[in-house]
Amino acid sequence: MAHIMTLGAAVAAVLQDGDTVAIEGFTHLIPHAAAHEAIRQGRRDLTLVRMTPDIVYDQMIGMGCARKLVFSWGGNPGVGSLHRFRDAIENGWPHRLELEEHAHAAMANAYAAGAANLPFAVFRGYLGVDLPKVNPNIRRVACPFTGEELAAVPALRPDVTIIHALRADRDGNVLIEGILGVQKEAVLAAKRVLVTVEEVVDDLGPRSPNAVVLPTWTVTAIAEVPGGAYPSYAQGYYARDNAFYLGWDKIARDRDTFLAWMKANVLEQGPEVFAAHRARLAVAA
Amino acid sequence: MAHIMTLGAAVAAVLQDGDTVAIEGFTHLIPHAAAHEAIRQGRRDLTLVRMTPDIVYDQMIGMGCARKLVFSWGGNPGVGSLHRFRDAIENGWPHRLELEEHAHAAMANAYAAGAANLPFAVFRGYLGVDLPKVNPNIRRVACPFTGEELAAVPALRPDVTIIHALRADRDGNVLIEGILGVQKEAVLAAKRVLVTVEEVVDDLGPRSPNAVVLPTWTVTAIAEVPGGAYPSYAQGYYARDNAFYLGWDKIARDRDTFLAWMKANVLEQGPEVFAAHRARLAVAA
Amino acid sequence: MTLAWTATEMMTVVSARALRSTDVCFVGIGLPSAACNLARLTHAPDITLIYESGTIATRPSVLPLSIGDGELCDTALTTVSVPEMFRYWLQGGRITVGFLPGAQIDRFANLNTTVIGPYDAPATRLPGSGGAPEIMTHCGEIFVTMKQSRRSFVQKLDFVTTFGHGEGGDHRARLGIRTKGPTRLITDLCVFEPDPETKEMTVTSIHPGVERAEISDATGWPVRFADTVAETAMPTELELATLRDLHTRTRQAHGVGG
Amino acid sequence: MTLAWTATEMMTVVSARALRSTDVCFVGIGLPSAACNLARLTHAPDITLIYESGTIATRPSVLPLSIGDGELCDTALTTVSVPEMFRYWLQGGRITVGFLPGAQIDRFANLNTTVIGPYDAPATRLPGSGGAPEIMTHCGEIFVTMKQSRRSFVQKLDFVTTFGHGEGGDHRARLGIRTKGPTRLITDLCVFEPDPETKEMTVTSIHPGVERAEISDATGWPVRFADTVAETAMPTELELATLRDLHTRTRQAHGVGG
Repeated sequence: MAHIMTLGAAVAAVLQDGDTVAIEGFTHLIPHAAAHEAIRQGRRDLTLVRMTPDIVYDQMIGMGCARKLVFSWGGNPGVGSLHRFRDAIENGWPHRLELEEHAHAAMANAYAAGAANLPFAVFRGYLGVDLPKVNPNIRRVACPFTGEELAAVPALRPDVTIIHALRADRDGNVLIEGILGVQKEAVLAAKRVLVTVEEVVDDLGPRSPNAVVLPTWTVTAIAEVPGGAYPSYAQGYYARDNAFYLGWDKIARDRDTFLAWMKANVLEQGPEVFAAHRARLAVAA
Repeated sequence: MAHIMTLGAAVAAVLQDGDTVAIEGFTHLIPHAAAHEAIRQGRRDLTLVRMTPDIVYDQMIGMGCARKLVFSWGGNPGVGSLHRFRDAIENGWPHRLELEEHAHAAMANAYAAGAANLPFAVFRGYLGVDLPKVNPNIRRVACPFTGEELAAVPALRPDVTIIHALRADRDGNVLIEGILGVQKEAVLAAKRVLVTVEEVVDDLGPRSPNAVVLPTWTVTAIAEVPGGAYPSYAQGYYARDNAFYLGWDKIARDRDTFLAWMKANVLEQGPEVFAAHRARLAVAA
Repeated sequence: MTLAWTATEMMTVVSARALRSTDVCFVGIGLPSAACNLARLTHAPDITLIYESGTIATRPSVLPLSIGDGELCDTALTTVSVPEMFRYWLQGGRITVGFLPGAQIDRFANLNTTVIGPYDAPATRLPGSGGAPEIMTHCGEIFVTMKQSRRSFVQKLDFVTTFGHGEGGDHRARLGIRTKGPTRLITDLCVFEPDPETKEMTVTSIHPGVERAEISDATGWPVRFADTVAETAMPTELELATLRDLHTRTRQAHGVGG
Repeated sequence: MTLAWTATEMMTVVSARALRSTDVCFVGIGLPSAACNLARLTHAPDITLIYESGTIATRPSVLPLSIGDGELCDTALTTVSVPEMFRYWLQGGRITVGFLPGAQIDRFANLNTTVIGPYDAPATRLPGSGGAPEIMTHCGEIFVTMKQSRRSFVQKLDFVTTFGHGEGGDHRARLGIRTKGPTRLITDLCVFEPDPETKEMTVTSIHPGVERAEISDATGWPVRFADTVAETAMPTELELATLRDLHTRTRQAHGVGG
């Protein structure tokens, strides 16, 4: 059963140094507030798992939280480079970053395999490319009927998955709508789960019989953080702040500018700052 | 792009003698009207694929449409035996029926593998049981990372899949809500697809952004058949006729009673009879 | 006032009592469905009921005739596809308790629901596997419910549809199965539980008014009784009233028994 | 009136023209997104646009900045999960055309978006694979769009992120790939198509006002020209007006270019 608590208590409850953590959200519903809290709590030595490391991991990598990164596309979507990610790989700043690199199909299938309690995922892929030469976790498996060889990767089973969702009810059942990404799979693949939500409500309300709902017994902790996905967005609550994504390029390009921004906007702030972003970017529900 | 046509034309367009056909619907949305049309058109030598053969295949088997059955549970749900299915297997009436028998997990995974264009499905299953001794399509495959052995079955790729859905729009996009079964997978795994629907509408209307919709270019033919799932049901349109399921036991137990019932209610009728069942069992939407 | 109950009511009540409010239960149709909903309406209000049709955390007011009745979907937290149900929820290890019946059972609670007689020329063709083989391996534990008779409680199964404790002992572990398997066999006469070492199903509780000889007579293998055998507590007034009320509502809704 | 256009507009228009109303198109952000929506707003009104975020048959009125903007979901027929998108729709063989860019390309249209320099000590770390390797093998055919320069059109890739025609000839078939791979390489100067036999990317159409020497100078391998090379038709007034209108709407909506 999920426990509803403050963001600080929730992050402390689920995330320890050295954990393998998947912070997911595919463009939509990226849990920035939770990642900021992990940075404030000084988590170190994390293995960060995420299809699209994005600004959220650029910040965690730049602040020295990560020992290793498991990923499939490391860019600022629609903008260009992730400078902290690049600086870590190209120059080892703030320290060396170990990589396990995949393609999207592999990561998506690996989360699904984790959710399904399988040891590995099978898919058609990785033909003729160089990634298998640098990633020993890409192997091949033969179809026992046709003999055809297919790609195989280990299932992803994070210690912790952190996502942001639209709403939870007071029992701790969680609703996700809109672009779903791999959040459900990442949650069901994990040992412990933290969900930040736009609001905790008495009842999830009228919805499709097939709505994506995570039952309370699949979630460890829930924290209500209005605007907690900003500068990403929450369908029906607020829009993506595209200008921030563009502006991040300049902030993150320089180490000192980055550190100053993180100090002023993350280290010296709390999760309550996200509500103002939500208010500013609010959309009609 | 789906073509909207009469049920007779639609069945004639997609289904030929000798085809492998999956008629799916897990308790909900079983396309009885389409199966009756296939019986009327005298289809023979079919390989019938379905997790739960149910009344719909009891009728097709008893009428001599089937050469082979691929299935995982052959009973009258909540009632007992399927007598035509049993008579075919136990006594070869009306003729011998070849079996390929699975468990539900295998069939569900095999449809999903077919939809995903994989040659086989991997899952944890079939441990310590006798089915692999009588079904050569159950094999094992080793995880290339852990060495653990898992169950493998070939993907299901029917020539034809037939389902019943709630609504289609005039472009041929199809909406399914409620108990979803394996219909989406069965559709995406097939070469040709027939969907019968309760109604064709101008617009699918307000729905969840994540509603289960089959785009028109995944469907071959659509036929509007109000009540076409009877005695199964259509969520929001009409309820399951539980009394018919109970009554079927008596009808199907005896060959002559069965044949007389099929003559009066299928061979000498058309799809229009289903509308009256819908009216009788209508529920508040 | 007097309490009287049928053998089916007794089995249902005993099954319901074994369920906890924290359980996530994979429900089959018939007696298991009645037992799970009885538990929900009495001592286990927060129990989560899942039917293999994909309905999660459903709260039907009447019992379904099939595992996919509209009532299950209408009252569920959400409904997922059948492939998802088998992959993420059952195989994913999310279910704590499953119920299974059998046409035949042996002393290690292996089950046959496939054929009586040889597979290729059966005397009686039964429905087959359904979800049972994987329900038995993936749920935390399994309750088997069957009425006893020498025809169904047999020395050797005609076909092993579902693997319970296999040949006993550590057979499950040897196959790499980490769940408990059948922890209770609830019959119209008594309750069996697996011997901690041999895993042979052993009588641990006998229903009121039943003699040991009746149990032995209705079992096709030499029955073992535990060192201490309890008498099953009688159904309470509340249990019977709730169960009967549920069946009455069901009969009114369906025109059938449920 | 005079028509004038930018190199990017020319690339976008040429890409759009290659699309048919019956196509199911896997759209990337930037130029591909502009091209697909231009096609939809001109000659291919029924084209189906799919973004890897899971949005199927989407009809954005403005261009998205990311592949997962809310606008894509709001205007889609439906939105599926990312695992489903990669399994049932891309790998399922449901997509007729995909667009891909590259940081480096070779003469067989293999692409590098991973690293410049050695993998373990890159001079420049690029974003990596994303969906590209499987987009390239699963879509019916692929249009590659890149501006030409010797830095990006290279003799040998630093890293093969995405397999185009490999070493040419029947290399795709030898790996068991049944799709066509890159059928067009659309640049700011010209259009390349694979030679039917060797699969080397060969110039088949040159944009108005471009000289052959410019193409050769901007390419890191000896460029092959087809026996008959066409002149690319100029963008029409309608194409340019529609495209610019789309960009204006996008700029107004996002405060950015799109």
